[in-house]
Amino acid sequence: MHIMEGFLPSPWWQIWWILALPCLVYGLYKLKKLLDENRELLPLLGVAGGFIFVLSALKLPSVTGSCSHPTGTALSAITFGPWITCVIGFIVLLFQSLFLAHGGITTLGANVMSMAIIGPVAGYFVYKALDKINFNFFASIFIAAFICDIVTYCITSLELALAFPATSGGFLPSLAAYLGVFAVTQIPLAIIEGLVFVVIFKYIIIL
Amino acid sequence: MYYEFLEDIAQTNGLRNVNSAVKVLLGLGCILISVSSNSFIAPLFISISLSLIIILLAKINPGLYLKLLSVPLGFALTSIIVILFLRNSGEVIFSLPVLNTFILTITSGSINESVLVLSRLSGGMCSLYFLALTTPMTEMFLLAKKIHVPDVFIDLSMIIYRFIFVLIEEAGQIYSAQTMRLGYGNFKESINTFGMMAGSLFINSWNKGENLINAMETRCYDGKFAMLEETPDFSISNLLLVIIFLTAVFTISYLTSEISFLGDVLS
Amino acid sequence: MSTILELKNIKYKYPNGPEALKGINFRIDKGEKIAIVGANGAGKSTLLLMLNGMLKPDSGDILFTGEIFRYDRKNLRELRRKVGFVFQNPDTQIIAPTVYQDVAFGPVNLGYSDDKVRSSVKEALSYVGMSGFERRPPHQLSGGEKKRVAMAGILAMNPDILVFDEPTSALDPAGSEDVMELLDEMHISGKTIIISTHDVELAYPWADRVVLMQGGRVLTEGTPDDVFHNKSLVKSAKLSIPVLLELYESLIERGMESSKRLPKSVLDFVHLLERDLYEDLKIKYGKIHLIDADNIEVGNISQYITKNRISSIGAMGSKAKLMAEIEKIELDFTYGVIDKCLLKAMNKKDSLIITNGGMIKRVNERVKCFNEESKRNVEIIEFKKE
Amino acid sequence: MSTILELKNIKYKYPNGPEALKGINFRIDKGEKIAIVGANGAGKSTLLLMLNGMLKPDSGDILFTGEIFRYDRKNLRELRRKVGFVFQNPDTQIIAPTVYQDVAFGPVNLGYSDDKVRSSVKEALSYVGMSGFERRPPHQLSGGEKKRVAMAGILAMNPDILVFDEPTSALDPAGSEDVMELLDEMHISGKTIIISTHDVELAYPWADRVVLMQGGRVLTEGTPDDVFHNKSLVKSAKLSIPVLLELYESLIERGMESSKRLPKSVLDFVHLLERDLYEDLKIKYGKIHLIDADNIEVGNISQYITKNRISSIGAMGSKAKLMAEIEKIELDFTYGVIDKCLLKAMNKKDSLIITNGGMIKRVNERVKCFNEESKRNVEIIEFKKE
Repeated sequence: MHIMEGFLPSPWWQIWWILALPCLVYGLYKLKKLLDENRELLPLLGVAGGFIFVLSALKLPSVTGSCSHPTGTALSAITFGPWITCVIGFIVLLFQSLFLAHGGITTLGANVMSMAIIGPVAGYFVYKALDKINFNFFASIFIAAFICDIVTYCITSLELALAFPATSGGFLPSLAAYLGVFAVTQIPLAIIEGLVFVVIFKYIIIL
Repeated sequence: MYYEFLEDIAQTNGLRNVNSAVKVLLGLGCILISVSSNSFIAPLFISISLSLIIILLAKINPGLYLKLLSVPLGFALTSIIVILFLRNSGEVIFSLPVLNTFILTITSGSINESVLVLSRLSGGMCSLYFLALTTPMTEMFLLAKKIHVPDVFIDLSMIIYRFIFVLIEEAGQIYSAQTMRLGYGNFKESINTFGMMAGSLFINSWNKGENLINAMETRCYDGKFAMLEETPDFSISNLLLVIIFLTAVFTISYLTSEISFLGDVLS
Repeated sequence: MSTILELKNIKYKYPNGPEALKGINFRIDKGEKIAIVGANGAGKSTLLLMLNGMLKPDSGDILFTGEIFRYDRKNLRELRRKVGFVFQNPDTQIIAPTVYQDVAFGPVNLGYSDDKVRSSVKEALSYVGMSGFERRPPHQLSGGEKKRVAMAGILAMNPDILVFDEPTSALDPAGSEDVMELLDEMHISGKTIIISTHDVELAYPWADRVVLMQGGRVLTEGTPDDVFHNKSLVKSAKLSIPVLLELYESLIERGMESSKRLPKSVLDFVHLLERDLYEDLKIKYGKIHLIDADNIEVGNISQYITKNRISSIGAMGSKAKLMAEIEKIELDFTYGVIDKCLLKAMNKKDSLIITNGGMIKRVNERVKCFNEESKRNVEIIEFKKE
Repeated sequence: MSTILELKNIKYKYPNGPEALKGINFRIDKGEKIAIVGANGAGKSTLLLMLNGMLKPDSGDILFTGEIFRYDRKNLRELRRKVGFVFQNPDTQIIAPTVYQDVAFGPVNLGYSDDKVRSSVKEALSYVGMSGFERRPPHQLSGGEKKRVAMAGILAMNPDILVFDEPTSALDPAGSEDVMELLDEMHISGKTIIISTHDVELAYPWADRVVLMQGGRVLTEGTPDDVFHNKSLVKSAKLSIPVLLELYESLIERGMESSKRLPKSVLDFVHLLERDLYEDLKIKYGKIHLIDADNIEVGNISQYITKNRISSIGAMGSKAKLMAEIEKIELDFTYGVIDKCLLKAMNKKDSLIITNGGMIKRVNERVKCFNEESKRNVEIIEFKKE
C-alpha cells in the first residue's frame, strides 16, 4: 500500500526521508563492501531486484483494486538480509512510482520505511525466530509473510495518522480510523500473500 | 496481463528530446511547490498546466492520461474520509450519529483541509506523471551520475531496470499459458496458479542472474558501466521558460496562501 | 467440411503499440492443416491469440461454430477447451514441478474426476511418447522433450483444434521431425491443426492451406502451390522460396517443361526430372511392404524383414517406433517415410513401413496417387497374420 | 595459415551433470569460417565456451597462439578480448538499459579512453546497421535488432575471432540472411568466424570447414562436401542431409553422372543438370555489372541502371544497401547475390551488383571460378568514374 505523491504534508515527508536515508546509506555501504569481496553478486542482486519489482507489479488473484504488495521485499529480506533489501527496495519503490505511478517522490521516504525497511525486517525476524524454535517451515513462511504485510500496513497507517491526527483525541483515534478503513483490503491481502508465499516456497523447494 | 509501463510511453513522447535536466527541474519543482502549498489554488494550477503540457506538448493520448489519473483515486478517497471526519474545526456542516455511541461530523474546516490535501495530491500526481511520461529512466541514469549518486546504486538500478522488462514479458507469457489451460478458476486454484508462476519466475531469475555473470565476464567486466552520451540539445531558452514558470507558480502559491475552499481561515 | 471458427474483419492494436492486425478475414474448417506463414512481426502470433480468446479484437467478429462469440467467462472457458494452444517456448508453458503435474494442470482445471485426470494424463503422455517421464522435473528435459510435454498438456484437455506457435523453433532436425510427425498423427486422428511459422521449407510440404501474412494483413491464402508460386508476394512478405521450388523455377526459366504439380519433396523432383528426361526408361520397381503394428506380435517383425530381404525400414507413429525399439530394429526413415520408400522403390529396392491405425490407409492412398500420376506401378504388400 | 587456438584432448563434465566433452581435439586457423554442427546436446555450446575460457577443461590443454593457456585473470581478459562470444539468446547478453550503454560495456571495461569508446561504439553500430538506435532501451527492439546489438557489443571490442552460438536461431529468413551476410562481411574484413548450428542448410554452403559433433565427441571434420557426403555419419549425428545434396544423391543413385563438386546452391544445381543434359546448348550469356559503392556518388546508380538496361539488382554489404535505400532502388537480391546474378546471366539477363571493399574482389573470383568450371564466359563490367 503506497502513499501517493502529495499526500503527506511538511514536515512529515521530510521526517520520513531523513529516517530512511541513513538506512539507505548504510545499506549502500554494506553492499559496496560485499561487492568488493565478490563482484559476481551485482548481477544476481540486479536480477533479484527485477524479480521483486515484477512480483509486486503482478495483480494478486481475487483482490480487486490492490496495487503493489510487499511480498517481494520479504523474500529479499530472507535471502539477502535487511540492509541489502533496503537498497533494492528503495530502487524498486522508485521504479514503481515512475513506471506505475504507485507512490511518489516526496512520499518515497515514508514508503521506503514501511515497505522496504520495517515490514521486511519484521518478517525477517519473525522468520528467524520461528526457524530457531524449529516451527513448521511452511507455517513460518506463512506467518512471516503475513506479519510483513500487516506491519507494513500498520506503519503506513501510523505515518498517515501522525500527519493527520484527529482534532479531538489526537493521534490515536486517527490511527484507529486509518487502520479501520484500510483493513478492508489489507487484511485479506496479507492472508493471500501468506498463502502465495507458501506456494512459492513449496515450488522452489520441490525443484 | 499485458503490462503498460509509463516508461515505455516516455520513450516515444513528444518532449523526448528536451534536455532531461530541464524536465526533472520542472517536475520536481512543481512537486515541491505543490506539497508545500497552503492553499488549493497553486496545486490546482499546477495540475491543469502540467496536464495541458502532457497532452499538448508531450502528445500523450488523452484517453490514456485520463485512465492514469484514476490510478490514485482509490487511495485518495479512502484516506480522505479520515480527514473529512476527524479533522474538525469551524461550523458543522453534516453530522451522522452512529449506533448512539458517537457522532460522525463533517465541518467547514475538515472540508477545507480535505480539498487542500486532494489538490496537493492532484498537483503532486500530475507532476509525477509529467516526470514519468516525459523523462525516460534511461536518461535519468545519466543525471544521477552527474549529481554523484554512488556508482553502486546506479549500476544496480540499471541491471534491475533491464531485467524488469525481461521478466515482465516472461511473467506475461506464463500467465497467458496458465489462463489458456483454464488456471485461475476458483480461489484455491488461483492462489496455487499464481504461486507457481511466481516460483517459476524466481527460479528463472536465478538462472538469468547466473547467465548474466557469464555475459559480463565474456565482455571483460572490470567493475565499470558505460553511461549514455549527453543529449546535444540543451537549450537556455527551455531552462529560462521553466524557471519563469516555477517562479510564477511559486508566486501564485505565496499570494494565495490565505485562501481556502469555503472561505474560512484554517484554524 | 464445416467451418468451426471464423474471423471477420478483425482489427487489433496493442496498448501503446502498433496496429498488429489490420482487418483479418480468416476461416478454419474442421480437419484442416493450416500454416500461417510470415516474417517476425507480421502478426501471426497476435492472430493465433485471437483464436482462443486470449486477445479480444478492437473491432470485427469472431464466429465460433457459426455464432458470434461473446467474451464472458463461460464462453471463454468453452473456447479455450476447444482450441488448445501450444506456445513457442515450452519453458513458459510447462512450469509445474513434475511432468505429471504439468500435464494434469488442464484436466484438473476442467474439473475432471481424479480417475479421469489420471487416464487423460496417461493417454496424452503415451501419445507424445513420454510415458515413464511422469515424475521428472521439466527443467531436466531436453528441448524436444519439453516440447512434447507441452503438447501433452494441451492434448490432455482433448481440444478439437490445436494451435502451434512456431512448433519447431529451436529444435534440431531430429526434434523437428518428431514434432511434425506428431502433428500429422494428431491430424489423422481427427484434430484440426494450425501452425504459425516463418520456416517455408516446413510449411510448404506440410500444409493443406497456407495463409501468407505481412504487416498485420493476410496477403494471400490458398494451397501451398498457389501461395509459394507467387514469388513477388512471398518476397514482399520477407520470406524465402522453398529451395526445391526455387530450383524448379530456375529450370523452368531455362526451358524445362512445367508440370501440373509443383515438386514438394526430393521424390517429387526426381520424378519430375525423370518424366522430362528419362521418359523412355523402363525399370522394374521395388515393392513397399506394410505392417500394421496393431496386428503383429512383438518379435515377428525382424523375422519378416529377414524373410523378405528388405533393404530399408521406416516407421510412422509412436507405437510403431516403440515396437521397432523393442525388437532393436534400426530404422532408416522416421519422417517423410512414404516418400522415401517410394524413392527406394524407384531404385528397385524393397522397403518396409511399420505403422498403425489411420496411417495404414494413408500409405495406400499416397502410393496409389503416386502410381496414377507417374504412370508407374509400385506395389504394396500388406502383412497378414498367418 | 597460422593456428590461433588449439584444443588438445579436452574433457569436461558439468558439476552434477553428464560428461559434455569426451576428448576434443580441435584447431582454429586464422581467417577460417568454421561451422560446428550437431544435434542439441552434442556438446557444441560447451565446446564454444571453452574457446574464450568461460569454462575450464577438466583435462587437456588449450593452446593460445602456440602457448598453453593459463587460467589467470590477466590471461583470461586477454583471451576474451581476442575471442568475442555472441550468445544464442541476445536477452542473456544485453546488460545495459540502452543500446549505446550496452555496446560501450566492453570498451569501457577494457579501459578505452572516452573518445575511443565513442568511436568504437559508433563504428560497431554502423557496421551492424543499427546507427540511430543509441538511446533506445533493448526491450523495445525486435529479435533481429537485439541480435545485431549483441553483435555490435562484441565487435566494439575488436576481437580477432568471433564465436556465434546458433547465430540465426529464432530469426526469420530475412533476419537470418542479414546475420549471415554480416558474418561474411566480418570474415572478409579479416576476422576468423566460428558458428555452432544444427541448421545444415545454413552450414553447408557457408562454411570452409565443418566439424560434426555428437555425444561430446568430434565425429569428423573437413570440407562441407566431405562431411555431408558421409550420409551415415550425418545420420548418426541425428542431423539431416541438405536438401539439394539429397536430391543430387538420389539422382546419382538413379544413374546421373557424378560431379567433382557437390551442388551447394540452386545455381550449382542448374549448372550440374545442364552439364549433364543440355551439353550441346549454345547460349549467349548475360553480363554482370559491378559498382564499387566507395567509388560512385549518390544519385548516379539509378542513372547507370537505366542506361545499361539492367534487369535485376543486388547489393552486398551495409554501405551498398544504404546507398540503394537513399536512391530508392528496389533490390532484387540481398543474399547469395553473386550466385543469383550468375543464374540471371545464364538466362541471358543483365544484372548489377553494388558492393564495396574486399567484396569487389570476391565477385571477380567467384565469377572467374564459375566460368572455368562450367567453361562459360559470363562477363563482368566494372563501373568506372568518368
